[in-house]
Amino acid sequence: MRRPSDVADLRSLRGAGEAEPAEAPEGSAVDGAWPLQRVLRDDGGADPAAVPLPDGETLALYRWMLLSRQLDERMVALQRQGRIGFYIGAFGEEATVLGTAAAMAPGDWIFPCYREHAAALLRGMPLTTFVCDLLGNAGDRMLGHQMPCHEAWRPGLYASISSPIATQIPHAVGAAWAARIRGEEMVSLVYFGEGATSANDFHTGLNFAGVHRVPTVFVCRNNGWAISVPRERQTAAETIAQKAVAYGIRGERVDGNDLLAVVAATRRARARAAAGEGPTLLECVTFRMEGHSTSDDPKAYRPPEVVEPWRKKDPILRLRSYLEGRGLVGEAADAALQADVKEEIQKAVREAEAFEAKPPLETMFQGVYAEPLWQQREQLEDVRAAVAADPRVANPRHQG
Amino acid sequence: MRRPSDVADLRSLRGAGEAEPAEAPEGSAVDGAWPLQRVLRDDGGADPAAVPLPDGETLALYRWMLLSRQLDERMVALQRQGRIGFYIGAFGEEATVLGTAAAMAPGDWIFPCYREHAAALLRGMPLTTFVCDLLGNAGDRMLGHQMPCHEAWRPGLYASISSPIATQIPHAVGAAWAARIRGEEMVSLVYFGEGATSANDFHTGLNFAGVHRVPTVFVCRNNGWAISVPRERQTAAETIAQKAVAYGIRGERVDGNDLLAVVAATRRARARAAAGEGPTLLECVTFRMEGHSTSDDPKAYRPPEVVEPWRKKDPILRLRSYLEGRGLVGEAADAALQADVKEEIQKAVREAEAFEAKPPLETMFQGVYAEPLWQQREQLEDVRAAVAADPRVANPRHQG
Amino acid sequence: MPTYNIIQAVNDALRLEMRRDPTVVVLGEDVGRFGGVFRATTGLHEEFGPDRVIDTPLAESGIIGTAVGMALNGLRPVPEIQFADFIFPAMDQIVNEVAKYRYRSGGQWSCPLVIRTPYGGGIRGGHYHSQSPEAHFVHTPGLKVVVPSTPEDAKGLLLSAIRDPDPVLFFEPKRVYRAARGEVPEGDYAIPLGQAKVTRAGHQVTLVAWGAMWHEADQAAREAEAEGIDAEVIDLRSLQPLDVDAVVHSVTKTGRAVVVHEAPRTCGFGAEIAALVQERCFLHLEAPVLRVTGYDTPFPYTLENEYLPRAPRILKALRESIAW
Amino acid sequence: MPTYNIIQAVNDALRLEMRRDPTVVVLGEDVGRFGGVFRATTGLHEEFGPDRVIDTPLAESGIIGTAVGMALNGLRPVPEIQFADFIFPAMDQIVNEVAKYRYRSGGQWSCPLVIRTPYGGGIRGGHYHSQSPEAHFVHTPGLKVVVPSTPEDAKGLLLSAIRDPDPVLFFEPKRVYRAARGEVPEGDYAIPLGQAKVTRAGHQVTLVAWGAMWHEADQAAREAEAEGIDAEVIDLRSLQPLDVDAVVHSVTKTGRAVVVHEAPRTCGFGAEIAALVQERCFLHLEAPVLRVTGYDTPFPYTLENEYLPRAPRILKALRESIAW
Ligand SMILES: Cc1ncc(C[n+]2csc(CCOP(=O)(O)OP(=O)(O)O)c2C)c(N)n1
Ligand SMILES: Cc1ncc(C[n+]2csc(CCOP(=O)(O)OP(=O)(O)O)c2C)c(N)n1
Ligand SMILES: [Mg+2]
Ligand SMILES: [Mg+2]
Repeated sequence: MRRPSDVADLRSLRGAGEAEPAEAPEGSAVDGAWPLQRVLRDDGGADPAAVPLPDGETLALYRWMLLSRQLDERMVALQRQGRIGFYIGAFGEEATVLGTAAAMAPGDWIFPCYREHAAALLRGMPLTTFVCDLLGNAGDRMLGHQMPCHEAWRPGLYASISSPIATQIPHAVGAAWAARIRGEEMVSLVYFGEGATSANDFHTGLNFAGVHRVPTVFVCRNNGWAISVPRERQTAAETIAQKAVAYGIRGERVDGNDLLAVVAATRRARARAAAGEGPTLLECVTFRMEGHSTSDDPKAYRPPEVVEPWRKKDPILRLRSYLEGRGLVGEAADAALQADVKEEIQKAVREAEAFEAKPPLETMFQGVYAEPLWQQREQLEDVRAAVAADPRVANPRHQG
Repeated sequence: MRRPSDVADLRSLRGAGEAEPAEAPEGSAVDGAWPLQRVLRDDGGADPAAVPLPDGETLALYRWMLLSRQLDERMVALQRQGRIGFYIGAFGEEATVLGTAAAMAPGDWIFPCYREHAAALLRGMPLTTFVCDLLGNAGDRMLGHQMPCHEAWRPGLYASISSPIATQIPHAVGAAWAARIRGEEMVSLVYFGEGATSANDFHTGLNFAGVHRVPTVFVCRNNGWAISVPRERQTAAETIAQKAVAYGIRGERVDGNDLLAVVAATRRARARAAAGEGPTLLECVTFRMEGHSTSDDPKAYRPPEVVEPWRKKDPILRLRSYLEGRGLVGEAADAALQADVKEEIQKAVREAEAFEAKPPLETMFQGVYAEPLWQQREQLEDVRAAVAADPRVANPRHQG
Repeated sequence: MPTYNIIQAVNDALRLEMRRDPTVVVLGEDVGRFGGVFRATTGLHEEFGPDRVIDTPLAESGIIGTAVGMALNGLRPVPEIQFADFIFPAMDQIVNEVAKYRYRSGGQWSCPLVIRTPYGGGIRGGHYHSQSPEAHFVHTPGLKVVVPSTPEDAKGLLLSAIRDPDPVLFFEPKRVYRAARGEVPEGDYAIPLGQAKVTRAGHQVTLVAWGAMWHEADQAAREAEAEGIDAEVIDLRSLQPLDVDAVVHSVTKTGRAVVVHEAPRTCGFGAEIAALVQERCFLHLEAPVLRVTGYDTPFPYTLENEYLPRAPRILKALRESIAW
Repeated sequence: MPTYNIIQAVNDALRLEMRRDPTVVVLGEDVGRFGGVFRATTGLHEEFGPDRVIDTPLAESGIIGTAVGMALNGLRPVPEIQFADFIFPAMDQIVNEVAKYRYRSGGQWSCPLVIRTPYGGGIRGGHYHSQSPEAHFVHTPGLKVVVPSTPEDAKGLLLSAIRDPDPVLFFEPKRVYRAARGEVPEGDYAIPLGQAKVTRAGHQVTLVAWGAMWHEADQAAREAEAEGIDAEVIDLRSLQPLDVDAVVHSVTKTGRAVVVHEAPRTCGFGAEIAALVQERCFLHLEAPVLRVTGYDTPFPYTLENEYLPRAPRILKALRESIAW
């Protein structure tokens, strides 16, 4: 006995409602239920009513996207030159990362995955400090403890990155929950990939948030790949957004290469969360344009053809044509911006490489506990003695 | 741009289609999407076209349900008398347990939770052996290794029970997957409660099964409670069935106190799985009529009122009125069945209590590995010597 | 002074600290309206409400994972794991997140929380309601591990644990949850983490134990005395920080040591004690450090008395050590 | 005989056993079409197809949990955990299910599977691509734990592990994955689990190591020889079953022992070795058993050379042991 109201009832679990897709998205049985929300048309135009940002802010975010792209390119180059040990970037996902981060309030916490370096910079992490983290040198805010690209920046409420997939999701829930318990208005933002939706912590994080209506915006960067595993082998669900149904929360699907759509959808999700209407699972549909990281060679598992169609959807190109259409950037202005960004990055690399290559020996034992226990104290003496006795302890290639 | 086909598209993910509910179920926004399937009407009647079982089999299952109920009552009594250490029963969930188990093929594996003892007996585990397990005595097939109610019965393809919630779910997926890889037709059946749907292994089990279309029937005994936690605090999803959407698999919702509806729904799910159409999440809506186990006192957290409405929905009463309506049981026949079952249980208890109270000392080290390592061999000598030196090692209350 | 059992002492400590510090919250399965399956959080939900005494869904990884976020953002969560056997679904959050958060962020954040969990055998719990997993956590730098044996210690150590800047695993000996009764000071007092207690002075052999097994060690020492064996008994109370000086001081005096624990012998914390003692007291040892432990099997149901390292087996080891 | 590195030896063993035994299947993240992030399963997907070489979703608990079901139903799964650091989400399946399945079912079922995982530091992997969690599993009765150090052992031990009736954790030393090269017999051969290898005979001090650190121990022993210190080096190869006789036999002869491991010192497997040696060789010991290990911190990134117990620190310990 199906009642006419059923669809309407179900809609409350889905991202129907506001932004109707600007065009019919790729055929999918559930596009109607979880439409791919877009603002930027392919011709670079946009319905003014749907544009969430004044030109000034859009231009500023455009520069951030350029910085993100150039930074990724430069750091990959440094890694190839052996100047940094590892790098993982956001090639093609700039609109998803910056659009979501920019749509939150300054007091909102961000729980990154590992491709959201641009969000850390947006939150005020100095570029030089970021590069120091990549070098793990004496200027590294993490004291050389972690691998490159595992930055944390508390002043910007940008949490600490760990490699294990999805573990940050319940953290984001707990932090927002704590704020509510303490009577503060804070909505947490957490990033993860579509591969992470298979992990335990995705399940518990969203379930806890659903039951307790915790104000968190769950951003899934669906970039199609988990290292070598395509989305289809990650889940049989046609969309990530529909996974929200399992938790009785709202799921939405947005074009992750459309900065304006990402900003608009994130703002709505944040507003609902702040209003006590509960969390949102926001699927940003994008694509991983390069290898998983500098350790990866995608040629081994995916043909170039699958990447091609996405090149014309490049989020930077799409935003640029919008800005050009509005007469906000042209050849010259763009070149100037690019040069400016390039200089900023070069300067940061210069400054960062000026620090001592290694933090002092005692940092190895710093922060295991608030105060070192006897084990750390004795072991610091042990390693000091060992280094003194044999320089090879610190430098395997030392001769003599 | 919502297309008319959307609802139809989504239906493929839901249990719409076959059995329409015999009456409008409790108001729920998603009943239309995941209708509560029923066959037995409240007046005890049923649409002949929807009845899945010939009278003989129905009568046989009725007896199994009586046995399950009396066994639970008797074992709880033994526990109160201190004759067994612990017990956990299926009060009110008999139709769910027996209907699902009976609907599977003899070669199908069953992965129990901890309330499905009746399924083990249905699969040929001798009642005396079951009671020996409760006693943990020399007749215990588990060698006294596990707590009561953690039986395993390989001859009936009834897997081993562990206490950790939901861990059996991926096991069921792996077993059915292995059968397919080896070219055998086998559909696995796995039981868990609605509380288990919050656990990690529910998520990974269903996701793996969805991606690889593994032939498994996932039976959620939604009995409304996880010890003291009601369903509403377990998940914000209105139904358990809708969690199937997250895995791109089929979800169905059936009246778990309606034996005929449970059998019908399970058979359809099994048939789809065997036909390569993938797994089904089957939510059996029932109620935990008693405490969680003999260790629990529900008065501390739920008022009797919440239990009351379910008394008239007792699965045994409902099946009895159906059988009475068909003239298959009456006062006398029922009394005879009850007496017969009672005698069977008394006999089993007598036989079981005749075994030695403890398995021999060496069983403590048996089965840690296929062959004991030196640790187990030395430690067996150690405990033998200890027992010889001081009887209190085996019996704390020993005097002298 | 009131006489409490360990459950009451834990409950008292939680109530006291929640009154004193509004940032303390309790979360876990059945801890709220029900007050916990062992009733350790009884009355807290009524007094502090659902915001601070939270019934969670059934997922240990979610309990610890959300507690981490709460700790990062200014709360002092005291999550409960219903049985220590069920801590493993949260192992990744504990080992890779809780333990490393301060270190990996270069000290920008810390993750102060106390994971309370009943552990150990002797209640006919079989494999899954009897385990003693403390060694896993002692082997994880960044975590502290506390195991009280008496009501007074339970309250004083729990208060210290909640106020500690580092994450603490707080293992409660459920075998003596009700059996261990004693006078407990009213109001606020803290027993510092990392101070072992010499519960019995002796000069012939040092007996090291913690939690439920301390009671067995104490019993064995009394029986040994009747045989003229003079054992010194040390209740470690905290395994990390470990009061190694107390152990070394005692063994330096006695020249003999026996360590007792319920967990399987191989790679248990007794191995660490033995390793440390032979490193630091080598010239004083008159006998090898002996271990009286659970055996290398899953925890058995019917034969749990035979499995547990109770007084009779400890007494036997004391004799062997002396006779060595 | 071909010269292989450890990755090639592992790949060779997997291919050989999959050809011999149709019930052997491989599953894990990126192990199929891609051949694994370290390429250890290269070519298997092409040869044996997607049914036997399975790319799974991103969930270690699901990888092990489904492997358990496969093992129960007649397959020999060889799941891969991409890095040992990521084994913790599967900890509950491993500790509470895999390890206990045979015991808890009274031997009705067993759960033979081999969990392959690259472990250890020295590749600039920081906290989460460097850990050595072997002690957790040695402390779990029901599991076997194998750690090869050379290509020849890697192949022979992996073949034994797959054929073993019990579940095995197979830790592969990724630091020497490619660096350790050597001749590997072609075709089928098995190295029994539980037999340590004396890789260098000596009479003054026994040096016990496994996996990547065996190479450092060997190096230290060579350097020690130049100083006139004659060390006997034992590569344990398997931690459970442990060849305790080989260790005891050696220490009974030398009277001195140094044990080396990467994992943090406290409660590491070195503690168990020290405890066993002092229990069994007490009267023969001329110095305490010394431990040269990773320090009690998360695995650091920049200072990993200082953190790892490499040859210079081992050499220092050998001198201390001799001088004791
Ligand atoms: C628990 C865990 N398992 C495995 C890995 C190895 N790993 C690192 S990234 C990755 C794929 C993640 O894919 P996705 O979540 O889609 O994020 P993306 O890299 O595409 O942004 C894997 C398997 C890990 N880091 N943690
Ligand atoms: C991992 C784990 N956590 C906690 C427990 C304690 N526990 C035993 S049963 C139970 C509730 C289970 O509820 P549900 O899944 O609905 O099954 P039901 O008992 O209602 O049949 C809990 C929390 C456990 N056994 N395992
Ligand atoms: Mg991805
Ligand atoms: Mg339930």
